[in-house]
This record gives sequence, structure tokens and C-alpha cells, in this order.
Amino acid sequence: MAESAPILRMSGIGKQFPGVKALDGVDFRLLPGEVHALMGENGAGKSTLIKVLTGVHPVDTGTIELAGKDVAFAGPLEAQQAGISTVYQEVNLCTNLSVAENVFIGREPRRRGRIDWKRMRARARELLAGLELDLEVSAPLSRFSLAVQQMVAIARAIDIDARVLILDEPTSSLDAGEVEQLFRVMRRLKAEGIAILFVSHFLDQIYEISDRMTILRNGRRVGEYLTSELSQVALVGKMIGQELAELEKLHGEVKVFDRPLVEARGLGRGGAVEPFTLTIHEGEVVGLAGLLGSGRTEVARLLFGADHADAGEVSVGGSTVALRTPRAAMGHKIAFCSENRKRDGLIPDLTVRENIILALQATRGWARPVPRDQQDDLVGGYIKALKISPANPEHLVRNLSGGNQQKVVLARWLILEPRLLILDEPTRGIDVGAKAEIQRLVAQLSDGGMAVLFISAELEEVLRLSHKVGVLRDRRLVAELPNDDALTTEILMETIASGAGGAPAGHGGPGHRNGGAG
Amino acid sequence: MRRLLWPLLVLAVLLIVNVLFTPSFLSIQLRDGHLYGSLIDILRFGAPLILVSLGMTLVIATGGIDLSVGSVVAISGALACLQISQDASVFGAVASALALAVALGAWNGFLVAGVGIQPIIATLILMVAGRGLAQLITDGQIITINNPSYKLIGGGYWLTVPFGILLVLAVLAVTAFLTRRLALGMLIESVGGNAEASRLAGIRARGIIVVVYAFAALCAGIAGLMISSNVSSADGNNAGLWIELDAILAVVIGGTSLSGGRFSLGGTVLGALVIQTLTTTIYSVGVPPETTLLFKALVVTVVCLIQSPAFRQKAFTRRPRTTAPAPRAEEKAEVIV
Amino acid sequence: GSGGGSGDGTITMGFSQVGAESGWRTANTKSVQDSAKEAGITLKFSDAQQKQENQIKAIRSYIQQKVDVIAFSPVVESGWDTVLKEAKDAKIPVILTDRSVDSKDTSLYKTFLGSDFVEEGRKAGTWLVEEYKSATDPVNIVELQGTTGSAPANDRKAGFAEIIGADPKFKVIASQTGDFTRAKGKEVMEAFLKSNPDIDVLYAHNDDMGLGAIEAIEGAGKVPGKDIKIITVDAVKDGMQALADGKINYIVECSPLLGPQLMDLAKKVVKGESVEARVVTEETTFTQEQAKTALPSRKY
Amino acid sequence: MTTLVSAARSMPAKYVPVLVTGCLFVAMFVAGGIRYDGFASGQVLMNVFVDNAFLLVVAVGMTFVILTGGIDLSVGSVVALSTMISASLMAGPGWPPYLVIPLVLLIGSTLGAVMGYIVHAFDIQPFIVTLAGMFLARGLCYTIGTESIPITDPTFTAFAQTRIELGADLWVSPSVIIAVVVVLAAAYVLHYTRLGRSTYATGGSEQSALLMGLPVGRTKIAVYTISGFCSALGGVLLSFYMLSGYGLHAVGMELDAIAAVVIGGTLLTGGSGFLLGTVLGVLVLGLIQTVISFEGTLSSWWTKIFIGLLLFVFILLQRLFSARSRT
Ligand SMILES: Nc1ncnc2c1ncn2[C@@H]1O[C@H](COP(=O)(O)OP(=O)(O)OP(=O)(O)O)[C@@H](O)[C@H]1O
Ligand SMILES: Nc1ncnc2c1ncn2[C@@H]1O[C@H](COP(=O)(O)OP(=O)(O)OP(=O)(O)O)[C@@H](O)[C@H]1O
Ligand SMILES: [Mg+2]
Ligand SMILES: [Mg+2]
Repeated sequence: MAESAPILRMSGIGKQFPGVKALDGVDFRLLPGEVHALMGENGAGKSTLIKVLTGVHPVDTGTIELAGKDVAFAGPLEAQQAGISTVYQEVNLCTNLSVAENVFIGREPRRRGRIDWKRMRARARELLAGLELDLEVSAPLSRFSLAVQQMVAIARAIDIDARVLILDEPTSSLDAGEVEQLFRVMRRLKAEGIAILFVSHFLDQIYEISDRMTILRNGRRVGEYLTSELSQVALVGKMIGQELAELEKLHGEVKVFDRPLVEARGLGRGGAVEPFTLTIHEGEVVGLAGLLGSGRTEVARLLFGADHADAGEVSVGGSTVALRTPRAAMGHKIAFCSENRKRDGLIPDLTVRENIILALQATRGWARPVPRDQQDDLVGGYIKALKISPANPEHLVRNLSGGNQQKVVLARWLILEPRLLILDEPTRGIDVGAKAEIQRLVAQLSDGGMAVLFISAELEEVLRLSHKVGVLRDRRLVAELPNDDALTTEILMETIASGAGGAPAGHGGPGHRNGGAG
Repeated sequence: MRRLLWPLLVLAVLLIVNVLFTPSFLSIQLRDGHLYGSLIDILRFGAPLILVSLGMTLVIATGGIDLSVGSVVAISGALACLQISQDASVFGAVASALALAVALGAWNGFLVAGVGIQPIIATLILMVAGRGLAQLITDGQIITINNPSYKLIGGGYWLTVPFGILLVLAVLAVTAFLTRRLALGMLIESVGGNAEASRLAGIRARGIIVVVYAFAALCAGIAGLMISSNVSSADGNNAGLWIELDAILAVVIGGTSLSGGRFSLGGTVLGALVIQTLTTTIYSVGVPPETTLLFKALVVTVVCLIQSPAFRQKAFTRRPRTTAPAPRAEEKAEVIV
Repeated sequence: GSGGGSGDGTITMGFSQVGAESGWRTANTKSVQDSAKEAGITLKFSDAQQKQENQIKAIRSYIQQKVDVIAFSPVVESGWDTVLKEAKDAKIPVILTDRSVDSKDTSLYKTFLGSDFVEEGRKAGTWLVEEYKSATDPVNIVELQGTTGSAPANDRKAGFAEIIGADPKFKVIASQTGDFTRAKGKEVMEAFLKSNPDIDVLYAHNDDMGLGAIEAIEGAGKVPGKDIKIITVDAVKDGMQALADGKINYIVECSPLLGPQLMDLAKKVVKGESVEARVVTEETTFTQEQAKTALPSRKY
Repeated sequence: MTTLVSAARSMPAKYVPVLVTGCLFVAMFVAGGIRYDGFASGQVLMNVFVDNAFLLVVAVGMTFVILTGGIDLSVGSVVALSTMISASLMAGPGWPPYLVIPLVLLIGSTLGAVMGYIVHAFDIQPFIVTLAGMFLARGLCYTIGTESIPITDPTFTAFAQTRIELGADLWVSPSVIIAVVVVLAAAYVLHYTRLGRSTYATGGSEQSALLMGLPVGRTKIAVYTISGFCSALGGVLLSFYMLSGYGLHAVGMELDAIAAVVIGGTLLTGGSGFLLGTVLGVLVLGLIQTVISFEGTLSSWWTKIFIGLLLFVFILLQRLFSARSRT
């Protein structure tokens, strides 16, 4: 690839937050027509670099040049006007507005000064169809799952006529198909000469799409490399500053599960998920696979009492129980780590310590506080185990990097030592090192007798961890496959695509949308 | 506690202004075995406001607001005075007034947490109807009583210190214990910070909300007893009029956000003291009644500006800033597929 | 059946009260209600809660309900022309109580029955001038005003100032609003006592603020009525008691018992008889001795 | 090809609260008609408009502010200030109305813009900023004068006493027409302009709106300016209604306006609600007042208790019905 003049050049960028030096003399350049990956562990400073570039935070030191001119944006609006379109890490959309508006707000098509709603909806539908997404575009965005929201944010960003496109972990909850759609669009934009900055913790994705990468460690630049010239092992080594041990095989010996812990019989909720029957045994890890919006999250929420089931029943340890509230489920030692940490997980203004002990405290009630030294022990232990950084329990959670926030939410539930732990996309935005750590932890806990319901868009992860995989399609549990040596991601994909006896998915006509839903 | 620095500064400035006008302002004497002086007055008259603000702090921390505290002040004072005027025992009168206050607060909490009505409207109902209730109790008259032991609550002294101040200290201590020593505070902040996440973390938000509104009403009830005892009479219409506004202001000056989440009891006490000192300053400096409000506007503006980090930064540091030669990105005519 | 009472002989009156902000006002309301019952007049009562717009709405609704006569105590003097014209067009006579309106067109209402607040202020001033006739030292006065902007506060202040202004020895050294309440009266007086060491006279725009101030004065170790002379307005029972006890020195009466006079006027007006354009309530003043005799028969 | 998440076909779900409020309003009117003679007439309904035109205008401004998640406590005082400025300028120097009214509107908008600027630039809570604004405006009233000032300007009085006949023996005041125009204009702005949409977006999530590149600061300043303008216009309408300027006018009107907006189904946290709801909210408050005056025998305290009760029953039914129809 011919080196042309960089469209964007950042030099000597420094950014100090109270108590944390997030960026320290970072140089970065972006060439037109390339996909440039920004790599680094959780908290390395990737998002901060992006925010400093687009004027969300002012820079402390250093200069930014766009197309050869010095710039300093006062905010995303200015950056956008200068031709930088950004998808920030947490999905930052207005969920109270409709899908169409989220795509177009600020640039609505207008006719004689007034917003042309009809055209806006039509264009939104068209644009989303380009990503193979068929949504009711006038419905409020809050009705859709996080993955869909992520796609809408991407649709918005790529529709803005930009010279630079920044995507900060856009794929963290997308399944393989969606990722493929995104890559298709990225390749086309790249061909049009647009410079793309891409952040992801999925190394395979990086190697598939990126031309070049810049690696950050602890706020410093490690170096800039051509993707083709850096092996995965070398990359990881540069990111974490040491060699990563080979992922050992989890679940050594084959286990026999004969003690059912949680049994769902005909459990379902109209419009969300069709009645399903599922048994989870003690010590068993059950994976749930399915496409975006297939109903995995809904299954988890029903089992936790976060939503009311309107059909079926659940028994825990043999006796039928009513899971009317999360609190009731927690009474039966069921825990649920939700996929949307921003909406359903974090209390942003509380500290790391408080966020971690929150669920434990809730089970004890307000009158019996967890003694302070016990808190410090527990929290300190998990900060170390999950490598939460900065390793300060009194840090406000809102100031943590995305991946570290995810670890905090995880720690909250691990601390409870539940009998059934439901993990919905628990490794969202978590770096390779920590991901292995979490997987090991899950395996260890299940060996100790804890049951786990594991939901992930990453099929490899599901396969690595689970003893049994449930496959959902169109909000229906279509198959339950034992995870023996014969089960591969290919088989899984096939099941997802065709369903057990279902017709293969056609192209998204309106009829398809409601397929399966009651 | 750096957050409290700025309200403290404002308080100090107000006190200095007073000293300039009344040199003896800071002096505290022992007169008839009572502490006597302007500072004591500020604490004594500020006591009801501090109490109401403490309750309000917790309500606001859950993301709510309680407009009905003023009415509860009137109701509790009215009920207590009515019973005392009918020769009931002081203890019985106080107990029943506070019980009624708690019940009214629980009612508010029920409307908010149980029925799901927005707090401002839920408590507006009691704000309006409660005034009527208070006047119903007093039959629209001012009930005057003459009872030395009731007088103690708001107008009396104990060990040379005004009893009201001691009462405030006691309530403050209990509140601080419940919220900071026990886990109530964290759970409240969690509910106010992110209600859905709290629910999913297993917190019984409803119970907490009802408790918090009941507590706010209890504080208002005690404040009502204090106010009526201080003047030995119950005035259903005027007691506690607009105190909810002052209380909310005190909470906000104290650094608690109206959108819920983190709260600071110390800040609230400080905020209430700032407001009361301001009132006293207006009286003793001799601000004419027509300009009182202008003066208040000025002080409130200064307080909120000086508390704002953005303002301090803009006012005290000037950093040149280059802006982008921003070519306006045109809208795309075509939709890319 | 509410409206159109003139046919069957009973009179329906729509009465719009300002509010229930004080004991005085409540006594006023009660007097109107009781006398209406006695006089056999059907009373439609509404409380405006201190808001002129509510009064206008109420009057409009009385017109709608076709009452025989409308009476109301205006919250403010100005701004009644429109609605009064509507009443006139509907041929419903209007009686003002307690306060007048400043409309140029006097045909809009039949009569005005009420006290003269300026006169009350003057009466207070006159007593003070008489009391300190022989004094040569300056007389330091503090004033507790009513609610800022309210008519009684404005007028009682003006009338008082008019009389004492004639003699430079009278000095109002502090004047502040006490919102007509005891609690505020006490609070403000405490501050006055701290910042002004020698106060000779307190003039309070109503009894309640005076009663609050008395507590403050006692708390400061002074003797109300002796160390500091106190003048108030209203003459409610508690005030009269304090007057009789020697804690207040002089009270200017402002009688809320307008009911009987109002009903008489209403009957006349409905019959079409002519009435005086201005009817002043019978009011007096009380010294400490007079209070002792008047107290047992005091109704409110 | 991907499985798609469908939105259920319950599109009008967001309109349910407004619909329920409307139905309850009608029910209340019918109940009043059954209970009181002369209640079920068109003019009674028209009078609700006539008597609340100014509140309607003020509540429209408040709706904008609340939709962004803010609050404006200064509206009542700005209304009073507007009446005071109009009255004093026409009474004293004898300014003509066509100069006075634009000036008043300008002052109101400026006050609003300044408050909006402070809220935005210094990141201070709207409650405290607008509370200071409330003190300021009320204080300015008293500095102009503590007495009420009559308005005698012939144009003004003529306008105030004009009746617009609607036929069938119904009439409204010109203020009602102005209020309706304001409502329609505001509805247009909210629904069909970028300003309106960023108002909703800012209320939905200020941080997201900012990151989406919306002019959050400008929007916030704009809504407070609109609210200031509406309060000033409300003040002008109140001057028509009262024909006087007075520092104690419109005490507590901010609460009425907020209540109207919230009763109309707008969330105080911002981002959700409709102007039609606000209109209904104002009408409900007005109708409660009318019911009270028709009841006619309530003592002062029972009046308050009764208002509280009516409000309670209304809100409760509103909650119950909209909750039920949502599931
Ligand atoms: N607003 C803030 N205030 C204080 N510290 C912050 C703030 N934002 C980020 N940080 C800190 O800056 C560091 C870099 O964070 P950043 O979000 O850039 O990490 P990241 O590389 O994007 O990580 P991740 O992969 O987890 O998203 C972290 O230590 C974080 O705690
Ligand atoms: N009735 C409905 N109408 C529209 N959208 C709905 C409805 N019910 C659920 N949804 C949305 O679709 C999602 C259902 O998919 P769910 O999240 O359960 O699947 P998932 O397999 O976890 O998908 P994802 O990977 O997108 O999280 C819900 O989270 C919700 O946002
Ligand atoms: Mg990041
Ligand atoms: Mg999901």
C-alpha cells in the first residue's frame, strides 16, 4: 500500500485525569484509505485518545493535525463538522428516540425547513437494510437489545460524510454475521479513501480487517506496526508487556451431571421468548448460542425474575419456586450479570468498592452492613484477580475504562458465590489477558459445583466453556447440543442458521421479523 | 471534604459582613443561664430548616423530591397544639403528631414507589391537601397554648443550650449512623444513581423509598413541633410555608445533585446554615424588604457560581484556544448501501 | 337549584374570599357565613387562596351560575374592570368588602364595605405622638411590616409614616417584613434586638407579629410594654389578652365582623334600594384599660 | 442474513398516557355536568380556556425546559415582572402598548437566555439557577413598586374586554387565540424542527446527545430562552386578564405550570412527553378549579383538601389506566 500523507496526526499527546495519567506523549497517525487498529489492554488509553481527538476532553499537551492543519475541537459537534465521525465505546444513543431519529438526528432530511419524517424513516430503513437489519424504525430505540443499538450507532456513523471514521469497540456484542456486515461496509469506505480507526479486543477481527496497528500500554505508545508483519503472539506480548501463556484446556475430565439445580418447564413470555424447557445441573456450564435478538437475553432475564414469565414454571433444587423479582431469585442463590453494564449494571457515581459489594449488601439488607475489613478483603481480592485498573477501590466507577467497568460488574456477582450464575456477554470489551482469566475463573467455579448459564456472541468462547449448548433462533429454544468433541463452531453455526427442523433464514422480509414470536 | 469548602467560604463571608455591621455579632454570652447571641439565634432558628433539609437530602438522593414537608410541618404543629390545648399530655401530643407525620410520609412513599407516580406530583397532592388538613385541625384559627414542657422543644434550653439545637444534633447523629454506619446510605445512593441496576442487584427499592419519605416527613414533623413550640402557637396556614423550597435549596447548596445519587449530610447542614445566616443578615444589616429578594438572588447566584468548577476555571484561568477551520460536512444526498 | 333565586324570594350570594391566611381572615369568613345563615341568604363561598386570578374565575363562575348578588374582598385594588363589567352586563350587583378597587367607573359596584388601612396606620401614629408628647430625646422605632406588597402592609406603613413624619424625633431605625406571622415576628425581632441596642417602640402591622416579638423581647431580658412600647393592629383575642396583661400598649382595631352589615347591604341592593357608596366598618382602638373590660366579650 | 429484532406493533404506546388523560378529562367534565346545574355548558369549558390562557402559555415554555430534563422556577416571577413592567411603563411615562409588549417579551427572553447560559456554561443545577432568577425577578417587581398599578391604556383595555364570539353563544378572549397559536407553534417546533428534536435528545441523555454531535449547549440555552419568552408572554396575557401590574401576581405559578406539564404525562427526568399532554394538564387544573367554584360551599380548608383529592383521584386513574393498557 502506498504511503500517502496522513490525514490525521497526533503528536506528543498527554492527558492527566485526577490520579491517573491516561496518556503520556502518544504519537499517532492515520492514513487515508487504511483501517488502523488501536490496540491495548483495558485501561491502556485507547478511548481516551479518541475522546481527546474529538474534543470530548481537552488535551493537556501535544498537538493534533487534521489534513495538515492544527485543530483543537471544542466538542464532538465540531469534530463531526470537520469530518470526523465517531462511534464511542459505550453505546451513546438516545434510547428515548426512535431508531430513525437516532440515525439522523442533527442531520434530518428537511423539506421547506420542516423535518421530513417520511423521508427520514425511508432512508433509515434503507440504510439499515444496507447492514442487513430490518427494524421497525419508528419504534423507540430502548426496545431493542444492546447489539441492535450498536448496529444503529454504526449506521449513524457511516452515514455521516466523513474523512475519518472512528469505531471504538463497535463489535463487542455483535455476532459473527453482523461483524461480517460491518466489515463489508468498512472495506467499501476504505476503498473510497476514508481513514478508519478501529478498536477491538477480538484479535481475529483485527487481523481480518486492519492494515496497520498502533499499540498502547499504560498510556504510552509501544509502536506502530503493519498488521501483516506482526504475529498474534507478538502483538499480545507487546500489549501486556509479557508473553501470554497458552490457553490451557478448560474442564479437564468429563463430568456426569445428575443433580439438576434449576429446571425451567414451559417458561415463556409473550412477545419476548417462546415457552422453553431447560435443565441446568449443579456444576454444569450451559452455553446459549444464537443470533442477535434471538432471545438469549430474554431467557436469562426470565430465569432471574427480571421480567415476569407469563407461562411455565421454574424449580430450584427440586421444588417449584416463584421468581417474581430479582431479589427472589437471589434468595435462591441465582445471580445475573447483564449484558448492558451501563443501563443495568453500574451505579456510576459509586466507587469500585461499593459497586462490587452492592449485591452482597442487598442480600443482607440495610441494617447489616458488610464489615469494612471484609469488604476490603473481598474487593481487594477481585481487583487483583480480574486485574482491575486503576487498582484503587475508592475510584469512582464512572471514571474507569469500559473493560474495567465490565470487570467490576462481574466481580459483584462472583462475590456472591451463587449456585447458578447467569452471565450475559460477560467478556464484553475485555482484553485477551483478562478474558482468559475470567474463563478460567468460571471453569474453576463450576468445578466447585456452581452452575453457569453462559451467553456470548463469540461461539469459540461458548464452546470452550460449556458442557452443553442451547441454541436459540427467533426467540425459540430450537436445540440443546451436548458439547462433546464432535461439536464445532461450524455445526453450531449451522444449527443457528437453520434451526432444528426450521427453514434456513431467508432474506429479511417483513414476515421474517416476527418469525417464531408468539 | 473539599466539596464543602465553597459553601463554608460563603458562610464565612456572610458572617464577616455581619460583623462589619454589628461588631458584637460573634459574641456569645451567658444570660439567665442561657447561651445568648446572634450565632445561637442562627442555629436556633435554623434548626427546623436543618431538620427538614436532612430528610429532604435522603429523598433527593433517591432521585425524588418532597414538596409536602411544609404542610407536614403545619399539620404536626397543629395536631400537637390542639391536643395540648385540650389538656392532653405533652408526650401523647408529641407522639401522635409524629405518628401522623410518619404516616403521611409513608403515604407519599407509597404513591411514589407503589403506584409509580412521579415524586413531584405525588407530594404535590399532600402539599395542597395537607395545608387544608392543618387548617381543618386548627379550624382556621391560631391555637395558642401555654405549656412549659412543650415550650422546651423549640423555645427552651437544656444545660444552657437551646434544646432545638440538641434535637438537631441528635437527629443528625441518628441519620449519619443509619446512612453511613449502616448500609442504608449506600443503598439509597444506589437507587438514586441507577434504579434499574439497583433492582437487578436485588435491592428492595420500594421499601427504601417508603422509608425515606417517611423519614423526611418525620423530620418535618419534628420541625413542626419546634416551630409551633417556639411561638407557643400553631398556625395552620403559615407554619412552614415555602420551607420545602429553602430545604431543597439547602440540599443543592450542600452539593447533592437533584438527579439523585450521592448525598452529603454535612453539606446539607452547611447549606441550611448558609440560608439561615443569609436571612439573619438581611434583618440585621437592614436590607429594606423591597430589596430583600434581590439580595437573596445575588447571594444564591454567587454561591452557585463559586461552587461550580467550570466557573472557577473560566474565571481564574484563561487558556487560549484554537478552533478548527471547520468545513461544514454536507449531508449525503445518497444513502450508501 | 342554586341560581335565579329572586323568583322564590330567597337571595343567593356569591362570595369570593381572599384566602384563609390568618385568624383574622378566618373570623371574617365565619362572620359572613353565620350572618348569611341568619339572614336566610344562600351563600356560595369560594376561597381564592391569595390569587386574584382565582377570584376573577370565581366571580365569572358566579355570573355563570346566575347568583343574585356578588360580594368579594379584592386581593388587590387593580384589575377588576373586565370581570365587573361582565357582572354588570349580567345585571348582577356587586358589593366590595374589606378593600376597594381602583376602577374609575364606579357604576361597576354598588358599594364598598370595609376598613380603612391607612386610617389604621394613622391611628397608631397618633397614639404614639400623644404618648411621647413630652419626650425630647429621639424615639427609636422598629416596624414589623406585613407581607411585602400586600395592601394592609403598604397602607398601615403609609398612614403611620404620615403622622410620625411630622416630628423629626421619631425615627424608624429598622423596618422589616414579618409576613404577618408570629414565627417571623419573633425571628425578625430577635435580629433587631441584637443589632439595635436601644429600641423604644415596636409597631407591628398585626397582633400576631407583635405576639411573636413579645417572646423575643422577653428572651432578650427586657420587659415588653415597659422597656419597649408596643403598638399593633387587629385586636384579635390573643392580642387583646396581651394588651390586658400589659405586654402591648395599644391596639388599633380592624374588625373582621363584616357579615351582618354585608347581609343588610345585600338585601337592599337586590331589592334595588340605593345604598351608600362607602360604608365604613365600626372600629375602635384599645388601650390597656379598655382591653380589660372588652376582653370577656371578645368573639374572635 | 440476520434474525431481526422486531418492534411490536404497539406504535401508539407512547400516546397512551395522553389519551388516558384526555379521556379522564372528558369523564371529569361529564361528572361535573351531572353533579352541578349549569356546568355542562360549552361556555364553562370555554371559560376554562379564558381563565387559564396565561398558564397555558407559561406551561408550554415549561414543557420545553422539562423535556430537556431541566426545570424553570422563575416563570411565576417573570410573569409578575412582565405585568409590573407593562403597567408601570404605560402608567408612568405613558408608553404605548406596541412598544411595551415587545420590550417585555425581550426582557423575559433575555432573562431566560442568561439563566440558560449559566446552566450550560457553568454546569450548575437548573433548580438553583432558576431559583435565583425567581428571587431576582420578584425582587425587581418590588423595586418598581409594592403597590399594584392599574392599566388604563385604552388599547389594552379594549383588547382585554374584546370577546370573540364562536357562535352558539360561546365566546373566548383574544388571549385564548394567542395561547392556541403558541401551542401550535410550539408543537411544530418540537415535532418538526431540529431544535425540537435535540430538545428531546438532550432530555433522553445529555451525554449521548453531546457525543452524537448535537448542539446541547445551544439547545439548553434555547429552551430557557423559550421559557423566558413564554413567561413574558404569559405575563402580557395576565395583564390583559387582570389589567394591573403587581409584584404579588402569579405567586406559585411555577408549581401550577410544572404540575400541568407533569400531569400531562411528561417525565420530569426529561426526554418524554407531548405538548398536547401539557394542554390537557392545564385544562385539568382549570377544571378542578371550576368544580371547586361550582361546589360553592366548601370552606377554605376543605377547598384545599378537595383539590388535593381530585388531583389524587385523577393521577391514580391516569396511572392505573395507562399501566393496564400497556401490558
Ligand atoms: N473521565 C475520567 N476521569 C478519570 N479517569 C479516567 C477518565 N476516563 C478514563 N480514565 C482513566 O484513564 C485510563 C484510560 O482509560 P481508557 O478508557 O482510555 O481505556 P481503554 O484503553 O479505552 O480501555 P478499555 O479497553 O477498557 O476500553 C483508565 O485508567 C481510566 O481509569
Ligand atoms: N416486543 C418486542 N418488540 C420489539 N423489540 C423487542 C421486543 N421484545 C424484545 N425486544 C428486543 O429484542 C431483544 C430480544 O432479544 P434478546 O436481547 O433477548 O436476544 P439476544 O439473543 O440476547 O440478542 P442480543 O445479542 O441482541 O442481545 C430484547 O432485548 C429487546 O431489546
Ligand atoms: Mg475504551
Ligand atoms: Mg443479549
